[in-house]
Amino acid sequence: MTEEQLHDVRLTVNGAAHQVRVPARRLLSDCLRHDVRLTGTHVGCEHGVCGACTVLVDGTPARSCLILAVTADGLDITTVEGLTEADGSLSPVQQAFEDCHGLQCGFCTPGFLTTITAGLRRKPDPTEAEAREMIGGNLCRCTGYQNIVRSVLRAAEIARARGSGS
Amino acid sequence: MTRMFGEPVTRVEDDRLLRGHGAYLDDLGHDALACAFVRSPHAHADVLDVDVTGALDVDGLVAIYTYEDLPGRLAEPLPLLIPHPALTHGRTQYALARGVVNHVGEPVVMVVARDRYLAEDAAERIIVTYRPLPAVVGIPAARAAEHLVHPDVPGNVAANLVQAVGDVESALAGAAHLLELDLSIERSASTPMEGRGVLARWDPESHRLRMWTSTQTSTGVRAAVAAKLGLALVDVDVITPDVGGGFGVKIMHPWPEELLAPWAAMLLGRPVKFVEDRREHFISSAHERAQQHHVRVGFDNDGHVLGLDVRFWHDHGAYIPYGLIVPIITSTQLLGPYKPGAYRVEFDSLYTNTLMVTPYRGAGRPQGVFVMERTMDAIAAFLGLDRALVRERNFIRPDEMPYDHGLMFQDGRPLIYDSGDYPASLEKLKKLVGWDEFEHVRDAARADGRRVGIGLACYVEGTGVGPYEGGHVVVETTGKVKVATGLTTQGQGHQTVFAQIVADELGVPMADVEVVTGDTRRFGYAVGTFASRAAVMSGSAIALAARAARAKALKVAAEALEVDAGDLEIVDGIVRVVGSPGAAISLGTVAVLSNPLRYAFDDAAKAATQFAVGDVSKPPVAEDDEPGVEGRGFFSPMQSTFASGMHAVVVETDPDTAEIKILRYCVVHDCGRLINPRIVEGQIHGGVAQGVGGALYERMVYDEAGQLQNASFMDFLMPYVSEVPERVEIDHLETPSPLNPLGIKGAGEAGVIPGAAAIASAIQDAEGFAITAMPISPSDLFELRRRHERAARANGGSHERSTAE
Amino acid sequence: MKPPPFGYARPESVSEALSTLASLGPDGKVLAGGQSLLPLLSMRLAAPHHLVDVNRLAELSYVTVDADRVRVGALARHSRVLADAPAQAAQPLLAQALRLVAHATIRNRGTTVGSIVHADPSGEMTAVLSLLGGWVLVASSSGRRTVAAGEFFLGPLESAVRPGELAIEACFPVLPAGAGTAFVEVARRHGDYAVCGVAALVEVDDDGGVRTARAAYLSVAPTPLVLDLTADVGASGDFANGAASARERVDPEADIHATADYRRHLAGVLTERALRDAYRAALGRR
Amino acid sequence: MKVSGDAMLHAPVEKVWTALNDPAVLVRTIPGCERLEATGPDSYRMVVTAGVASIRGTYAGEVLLSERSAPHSFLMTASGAGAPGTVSTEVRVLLADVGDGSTRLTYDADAVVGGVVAGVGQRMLVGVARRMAGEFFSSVDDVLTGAAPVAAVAPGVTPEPGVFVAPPTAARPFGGDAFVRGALVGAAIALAGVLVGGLLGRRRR
Repeated sequence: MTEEQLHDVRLTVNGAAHQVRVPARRLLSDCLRHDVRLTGTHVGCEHGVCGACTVLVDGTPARSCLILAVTADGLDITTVEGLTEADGSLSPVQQAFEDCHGLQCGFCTPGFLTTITAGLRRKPDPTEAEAREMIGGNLCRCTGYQNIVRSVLRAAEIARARGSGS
Repeated sequence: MTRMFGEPVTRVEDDRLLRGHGAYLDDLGHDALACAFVRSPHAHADVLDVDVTGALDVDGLVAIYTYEDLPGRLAEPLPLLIPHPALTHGRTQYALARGVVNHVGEPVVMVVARDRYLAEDAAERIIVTYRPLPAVVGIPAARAAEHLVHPDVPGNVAANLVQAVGDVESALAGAAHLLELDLSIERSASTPMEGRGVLARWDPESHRLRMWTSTQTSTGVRAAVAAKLGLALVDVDVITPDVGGGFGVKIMHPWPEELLAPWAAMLLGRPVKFVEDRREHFISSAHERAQQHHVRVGFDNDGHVLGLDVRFWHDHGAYIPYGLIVPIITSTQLLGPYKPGAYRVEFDSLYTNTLMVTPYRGAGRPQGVFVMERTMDAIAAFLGLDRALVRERNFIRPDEMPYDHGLMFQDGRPLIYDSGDYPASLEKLKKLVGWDEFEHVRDAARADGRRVGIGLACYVEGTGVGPYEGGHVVVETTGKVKVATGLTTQGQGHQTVFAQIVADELGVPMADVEVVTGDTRRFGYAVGTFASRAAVMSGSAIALAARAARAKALKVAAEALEVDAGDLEIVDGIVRVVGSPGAAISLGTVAVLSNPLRYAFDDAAKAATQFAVGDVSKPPVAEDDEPGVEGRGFFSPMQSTFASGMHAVVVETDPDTAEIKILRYCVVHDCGRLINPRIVEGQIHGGVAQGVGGALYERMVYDEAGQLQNASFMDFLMPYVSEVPERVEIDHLETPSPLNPLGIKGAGEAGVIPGAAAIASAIQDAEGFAITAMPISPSDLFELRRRHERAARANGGSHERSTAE
Repeated sequence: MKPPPFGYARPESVSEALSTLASLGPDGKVLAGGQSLLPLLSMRLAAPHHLVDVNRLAELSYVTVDADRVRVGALARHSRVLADAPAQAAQPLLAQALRLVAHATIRNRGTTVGSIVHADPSGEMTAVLSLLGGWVLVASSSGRRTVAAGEFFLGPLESAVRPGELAIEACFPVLPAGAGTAFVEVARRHGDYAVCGVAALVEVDDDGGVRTARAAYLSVAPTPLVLDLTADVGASGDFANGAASARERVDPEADIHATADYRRHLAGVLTERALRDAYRAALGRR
Repeated sequence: MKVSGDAMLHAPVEKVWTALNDPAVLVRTIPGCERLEATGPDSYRMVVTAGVASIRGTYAGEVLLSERSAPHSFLMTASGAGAPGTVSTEVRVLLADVGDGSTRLTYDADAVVGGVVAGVGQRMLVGVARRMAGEFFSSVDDVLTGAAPVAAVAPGVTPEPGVFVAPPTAARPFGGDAFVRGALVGAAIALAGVLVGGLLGRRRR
């Protein structure tokens, strides 16, 4: 079999420009993990059901296992590594997960963090039901979700507190 | 200094994981070659031919291996980890299929290539010719034994085991009432979010193998790899990286890939990695739960059980590498908090052409609890008694502890409950859920056309099984405390709870304690993380190790300060004389002093120079002493410690669509003293969710040919947030265990154990007919309704009454 | 689970896309949102010679409301359609159905036209197009053609789009005054393919009598099934009778999640619920 | 996987029998069938390209015949394998004269589908296989009613005896995607079984 044709792909990941040469079939999840070497994005099923690989594409949650890297050429990607505050401290969502014991093994967590980060931008003050809807497409095998729902609500609190500079 | 033990402190693991800086298996070894496997598409077939020619021109292909390539002990069947006298026909698989495949997904050919994409390209081009053989699927087919899974295993029976206390036949004969029940549970599986994976690096210069594997037992993998690849144990390091969940499936070892990847790495002189994908996990790892039971129970007019006879059949799949652990647990733990009178249990462990069975969180207990609790409900229904009352009447009383059942437990030791207060738990649960008032709730709901029901289930769980775990604590000259234990961690927060223990025992700030688990370079003697044993076993061992380190620190400090060690205390990492805070010395300095060779190269070393230590009449290191402030401890209890709990659940079933909704889920839980309530409750939340999954959503669906029809997250219905109870209401009871220095019991599995039993009880209460098989789907419930309506019509329209009323 | 190799083209305009598809013929496969195609690629169930990635065709990401129709371009993501207030006002069934399509994260990438072309008999939007009598505009290098919903779904996962063609837009008639819609389904888990689903369209006259009652069904037939229940429901609105008729007329298959009888039963239960909801909505729109 | 159904063919049962016995008809009408080859007295091999537009995939299928009672029934055992999965199936086919010069063909297939498609395709397989059958029988009926010419051997192709090759255009593009690739082979192989059986019946006459 002849060498596969490679494509130049330019990605902005967490604000930094990256250029990689990948075959057309390279999944964005693999590209981020193994080419860009940001392994915080995890792969749990590779058929779009579990949500562990969720990243923000131009600010919107998307399954990185259901996007080809070549399709993402020129797009702005945010992974879990890009969620922390400018000063390196945990973001409200990350802090809330620590406060509320919202993670156990931590494998599904990056997908929840990215999803909730975008969700709270659209709905900064969610009800408990809205918090559930927000994480409704992500699987977690450890926590039973109860503390993740609490984390969503807690994150909204923290964000409000930080916003008001208190 | 506040005591850490018992505090709901946040986890030290979290910051790293929340930043995406965890290091899971596939986050390592970017330079490694990738493996893919050609796996059997047939449940049972002879392998006639393997034609690899089509794969040879795949760019990036490095190697293709079949059984014929396997050398020495690698060509032997994989180990049978836990033999048992009753396991007369144990069979295990080969690392790569040898002439025959016994389940869909069994590995036949191994492909190594530059990356996983190319490895799959090559695997897809390899043509394996099979001659299909009749497949044995499901317990009835296995029992009928029309066909055999292994030609040399008559009746497909790997093992038959009987245990009995008292004369059950005469007890049943003498009982006022006798009931018979048939009860069954279907297959589910651990399905952690991260599958299995292994990375191996061979260093020919130092002749050492270093491997990372997503396992629940790095020491077990190490021993297996050394033995199978003919290496000295000291030349093999096995490191457990961050593990994305285990739930039992990763205690099984060695997996074929855990031997083949390091073998290939040694052959090829390049790092080799295998990362299991989701489909492989469904068809190539392990399942659990499938059992069918026939119960005969005799009882008196008050509902006291006088005799209990349980016959059951365990589907352990195509191979039985993990022995009889699961059915033995069912046969012993189904007794729960009850005194069964005379008891006899017999099981057959049966081969089928399906994926093998190894323990999944709960390990046989959910089945056993389902059997016992359904039986209790049946007795209550028969006598028209309250379900809680019947249970209460059969409880072992607190004053009967320790209670000896006269049976042998999974660890081969007597089944003796160490402590517990079941009546108190039941009282708490009834109060929490409002048991006595529920009748009105149910009637009110029925009045406006809604169907609600309540159910409960009790369990006792043997936790902290032996044989041992160990811990090592060393105080560095910086004053930092480094702790190691051999067992592994998969999200239970061990780094946190073990640090809590050490902080208290040693008298140092928790922030100064760092815990490492599952790294054979740091601690070589360990069993593994399963059976809710980590906190009990390693927690206790680490406490002992910390106490030893503390004693050593006090001894050195006493010499330095010229006081009696008994007058010293350690607070916030400072050793000081009680009452005279002036006379003090930091632990770091003590660490320097403990080593005659004071190469500490730091301030602690300077500080140490002001102290004179050592008796000039003795050698610098006395015969009975050793350098350093270190402690090693091993904990090896006589027996398991028995945690317990009770769940109550309220469900609503839709009269039209037969959808089942959980309205309330209440838990009373007793795992002895709590090290970290936040983490214990997290374990319960997760366990309950898995219990709900196992009761209402998850099942492995095989067709009659042995094809797994739902080998994806699209059709294997792991619950999302929308399927689990919105709130698990928890109350704790703490009856300390007398068996370990911390008074703790295991908590890891508890949450999942009574789920199916409690939910079945509640559905039966709502629907008014017996629920004897779990899991149950809306479609199943719809078909049950129709069957009972037909039966009711047949009985001249007399409406079938709830066996729960 | 990694995709097999394939050729790749990413046209910047519709005309470029059409000429690329024309040159590839049967070897070309359109990639839009990819939320159905990517899993099939990763499982190696689909192995196209060549993917034509239309994600750069911004000109097709529109959702526009004309006098008589809502036009959804090939690159309009489900979430975009769901959030479009004018479209929702013009044809409420769109949002009623889209809310049930998978989960929000999937809807962020998946396209409405793509899911229609995928022709999954469990896909909500296939039922919507069929119930409303919508149509799909299909283009190729040799011209454009319009395919009515009735002719569009040929079989499970089989639509009328031919090699070399690109579905340009889906058109949904706007909801007339005096008409109401509803979409109800039962899925094992929230966001799963429905075990059974029903979309209903009811038209009433000025005094609240039922003029027409129609329903479309998910997961009970190889293609979206549309039933005219007007006669069964009657002017008086006997929705229970409509449900009974639906139960008679569907012929579902069993699968691992549901028996055929349960699906048939659900078809009845959900028909009645959907018709009542649609009727209520229609009364409000007189 | 159980797939059963029937089809009305607009010709008398003997004519249907004969048509079904004509490999030139079969190779043309079996969806995706490219090549039909006798490999022994009771065994045949066929090559099916799952004719899904844009989806490659060629499958080797083998067929065994039993319980023939011409011109009314066969039992066929067929198997096939391709990248997405394997299929083995038993198909019983009955031909019945319904009087008005037409024939009702009833088929009853019990197929075991293995491989990836078995684990993820369950929702779709039966429907796709049915659709396949319909596709096939309408092609046969077209031939019977003269709506389509019986295929000549493809121009430029000179196969050895007992080998029948479809003209390049024969395998009609079969829309759809995905599971079809696996399911097609299931249905096609199953049906192939039926048909090759007919072929054998004729050569014995």
